[in-house]
Amino acid sequence: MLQWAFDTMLGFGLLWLAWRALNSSDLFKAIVLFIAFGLLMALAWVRLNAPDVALAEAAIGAGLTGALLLAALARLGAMTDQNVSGASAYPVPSAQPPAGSHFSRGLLILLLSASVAGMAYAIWSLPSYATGLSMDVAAHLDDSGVGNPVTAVLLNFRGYDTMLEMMVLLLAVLGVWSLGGLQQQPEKPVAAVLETLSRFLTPVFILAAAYLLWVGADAPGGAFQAGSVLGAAGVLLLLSGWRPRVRLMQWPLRLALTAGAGAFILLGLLTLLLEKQFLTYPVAQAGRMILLLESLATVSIAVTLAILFLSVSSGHKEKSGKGEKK
Amino acid sequence: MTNAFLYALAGSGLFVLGLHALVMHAHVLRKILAINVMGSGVFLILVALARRSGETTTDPVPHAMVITGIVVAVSATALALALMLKLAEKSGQAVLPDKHGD
Amino acid sequence: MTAADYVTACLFILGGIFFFAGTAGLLRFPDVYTRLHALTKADNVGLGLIVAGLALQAESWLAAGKLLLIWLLVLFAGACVAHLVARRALRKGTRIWTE
Amino acid sequence: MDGMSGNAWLPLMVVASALLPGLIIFGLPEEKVRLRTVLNLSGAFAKIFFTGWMLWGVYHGNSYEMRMAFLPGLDLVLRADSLSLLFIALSSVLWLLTTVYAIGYLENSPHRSRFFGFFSLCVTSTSGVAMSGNLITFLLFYELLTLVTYPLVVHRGTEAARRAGQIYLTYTISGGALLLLGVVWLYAITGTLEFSPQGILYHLDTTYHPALIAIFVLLIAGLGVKAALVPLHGWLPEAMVAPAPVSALLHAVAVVKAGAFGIVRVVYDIYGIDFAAELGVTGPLAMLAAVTILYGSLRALAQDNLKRRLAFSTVSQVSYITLGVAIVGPLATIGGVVHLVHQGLMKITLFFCAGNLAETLGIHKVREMNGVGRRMPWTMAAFTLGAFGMIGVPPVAGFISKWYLGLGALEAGEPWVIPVLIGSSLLNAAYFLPILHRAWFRDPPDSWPVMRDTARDFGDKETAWALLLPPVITALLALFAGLLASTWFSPLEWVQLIAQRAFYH
Repeated sequence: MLQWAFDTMLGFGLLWLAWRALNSSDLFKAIVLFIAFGLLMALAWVRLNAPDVALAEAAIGAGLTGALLLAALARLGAMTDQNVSGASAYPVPSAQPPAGSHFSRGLLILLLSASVAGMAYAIWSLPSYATGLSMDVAAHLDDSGVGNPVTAVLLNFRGYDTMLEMMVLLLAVLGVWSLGGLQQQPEKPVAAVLETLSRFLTPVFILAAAYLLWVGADAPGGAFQAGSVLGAAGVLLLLSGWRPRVRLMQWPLRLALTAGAGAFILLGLLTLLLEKQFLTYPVAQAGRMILLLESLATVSIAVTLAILFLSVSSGHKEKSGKGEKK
Repeated sequence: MTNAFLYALAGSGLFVLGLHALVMHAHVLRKILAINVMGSGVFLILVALARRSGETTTDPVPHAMVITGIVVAVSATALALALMLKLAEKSGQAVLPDKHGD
Repeated sequence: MTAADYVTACLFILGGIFFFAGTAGLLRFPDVYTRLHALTKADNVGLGLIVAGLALQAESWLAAGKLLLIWLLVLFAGACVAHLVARRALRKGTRIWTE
Repeated sequence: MDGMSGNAWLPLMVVASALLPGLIIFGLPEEKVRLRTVLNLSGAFAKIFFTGWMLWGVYHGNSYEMRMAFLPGLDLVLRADSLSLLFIALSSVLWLLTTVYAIGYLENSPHRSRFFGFFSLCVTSTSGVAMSGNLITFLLFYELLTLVTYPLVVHRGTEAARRAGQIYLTYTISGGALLLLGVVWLYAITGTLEFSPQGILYHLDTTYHPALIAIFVLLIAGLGVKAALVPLHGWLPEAMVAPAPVSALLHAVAVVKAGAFGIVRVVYDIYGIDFAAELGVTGPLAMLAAVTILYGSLRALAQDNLKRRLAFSTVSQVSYITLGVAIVGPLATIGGVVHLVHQGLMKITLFFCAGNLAETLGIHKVREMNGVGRRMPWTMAAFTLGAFGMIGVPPVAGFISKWYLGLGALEAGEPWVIPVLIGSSLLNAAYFLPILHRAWFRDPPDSWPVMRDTARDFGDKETAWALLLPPVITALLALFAGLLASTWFSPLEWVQLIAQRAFYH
């Protein structure tokens, strides 16, 4: 009974926060509400017995996405000549839906209600008990080289999905760079407290990431969670004014970005030669291969996320040129 | 049906809320938020349905899909934000034109 | 229920009161500085009590240590962030509520 | 990848022969013209080589199949059967010619690495569409095709190009969503999506029939967008703002063909022609195709812009394929499927020629074409052959298609098709003959509209050889496909093989 009450409250809380985030008149407020929404999502994952997802969501949905959105908002404010001083500096004139006849708006509401009803019906009509693929996964778990079924799916059974995911991350970086590239900014001094905080927290983050990566084999955790935590550490460092050395921004950076996808491809080709199957590991070596892949993937994910943040928050080359001359 | 049904229902609600905002708002940042909310709704439905295989043995495949989905969503968001900033830089505002001059 | 369970329940209720009071303060206090006060109370003491209650239920010393570590991290991060928020507010010229 | 025997590699090689050069070209700097040309041409020749190899093999009864686990119970399958080879052969020959043409057309213009990169990806996805062994593989490549043609449509980056691109995406993505819905629904009912000669549905209980009809509507609506069935054709005339090689690609090699080919697959290999007739879905499809044929021709009549007129002509001509498929009978099948090749050859000729006129003389409108036959005789000769083919003048290829369609309609007891064919041919004549009359029999103006355009100056030369050669070759191919239709290596002969396998299993 208590559980029902809690779940109902959480469900409504999610819907309410989403509604407020999407419709509040102030963009800053909208983003803050969206971050709160991410935190509640993490709670929902725990309730749904998905601790692996909860870990990823906590690091990304609540942390990284919020940092990205706020950084972009700050630059947007500077760019569109809006006053950036106050929290309510981003009133959106078109926060209210743009002009549209009552008829078309009514039609939209009708269609959307119909689709909610349709989805609810579809969900309701599904059998309340279905094993899905869990039996298949359980049956082959012993051969996978790891004990955590989610890790087994990610790195072994559906390895090539994960490989493609790594390529998507790489494409995102390429896309962001092709919109203006990454500029080299000088380190800038920030508050001593923030610096101390980041100095103290970064090792903790690294330790936590290594721990997540290691336990990922048998317990909730793994490359994506570890990469997200490490990426969050990178964002914190960047926020506290740290900038990587120019030397590191060339090929070491590119190597780190491509390590994950590259490792998948190379290992895939290797297994194609050895086992005649793409990304099918020999059972005896599976554990070691997965650990290797996960480590490189962690590095790639972390660097990708941090670089995405740096690119979104620091702007394009033309602008930086001006900044450096000052 | 168990509590998971509640979450699946909330997920479909989130999807539609996001879709509504995506259609109604002209500001790109809000559209990006809307797409993220839609994504969360889809993830919620997926994981809630994975819950059906019992208390102890949840289906790990949707979990794996959602984890990668979350990471891909954040990088897509970054790309969308970069596009938005480019748009703002070129046009002075981060708003999509209402009508595409017919 | 054992004695430890009762103690845990008491600690949870106490922690809950702190969280409730902190939330009420966050919503009702007049300016950013007083709100920070309310927030940090909930974070520090409320979470501390909850962690203490959970530690009593922990299976091993290691698990209890992890819980303690989480509390210390939150204490540290909370203090720093509260400081940063307050400093930014001061710099921006947000006036302190004096009524 | 199970069953990776020697035969399995060939379909993969055909796809890779376009994919690899494309990926490398993306990374090439703009000024590496020669390396890019070498990559493009070697990819095109490699593809023709592998296709020829498979043609030879399939003719002698071999089979080529590559299977890769995708989802439990659902594989990614690339398979070369006689139908897919027809499409592959068409696209690889036309790819080579279009590549030569594009190299000439885009000389010294910006963003060529981007252009040729996406160009190759476009051909990659077309090969995938052609060789898909089941509906899910087809769907993947079909959607990939949408995504990689968009950058080509907006290649010029002008306001008009962007608008056309937006319309193109709106249409194709919506169509893709419908197709996806249909495919998922179908999979939920049947549990398989494998293409097979009698279809995969004939054993289903009659209670499923309403659902199957609904799925058929969804699938045809999804495929009909690319196949430009009325009223889903709106993107095609807009997309003519793209450079001429892209138009050729859209109209003859890849996009429109992928839609028509998908309809062929759905009717024959998913529903099975007999089962589709039993469901009663072929009749309405034939009607829709007939309406499209007449509507496209009527709209073409009213266009002054040459490429726009050709675009509406495509709307009309592609539906001959659908019409042939929807009339139940081996002869109509032959007429429809062989038109896949014939229309491709004729329409690509016309678009190449239109591109030549625009590039060399700055001519975009029909009324500017007075006397152009004297200035550019070879181009206009090719154009004339293509136009005659479209009208159905024997012995050009178009005549063969129309002949078999008419015979097939009579055989199937659908005589109403004959007036449609005659009416359409009259309309074809009505919008092509005035162009020919202007080009050959009117006096040329004092000056060509070159000056107010970006067209290059070729002096007294007709045009660059890279621009002239492709249309002349395709026009001759269209002529020979009709003239030598009864020889063993003609498209018609191959299509008869396909029809035989579909009807007399």
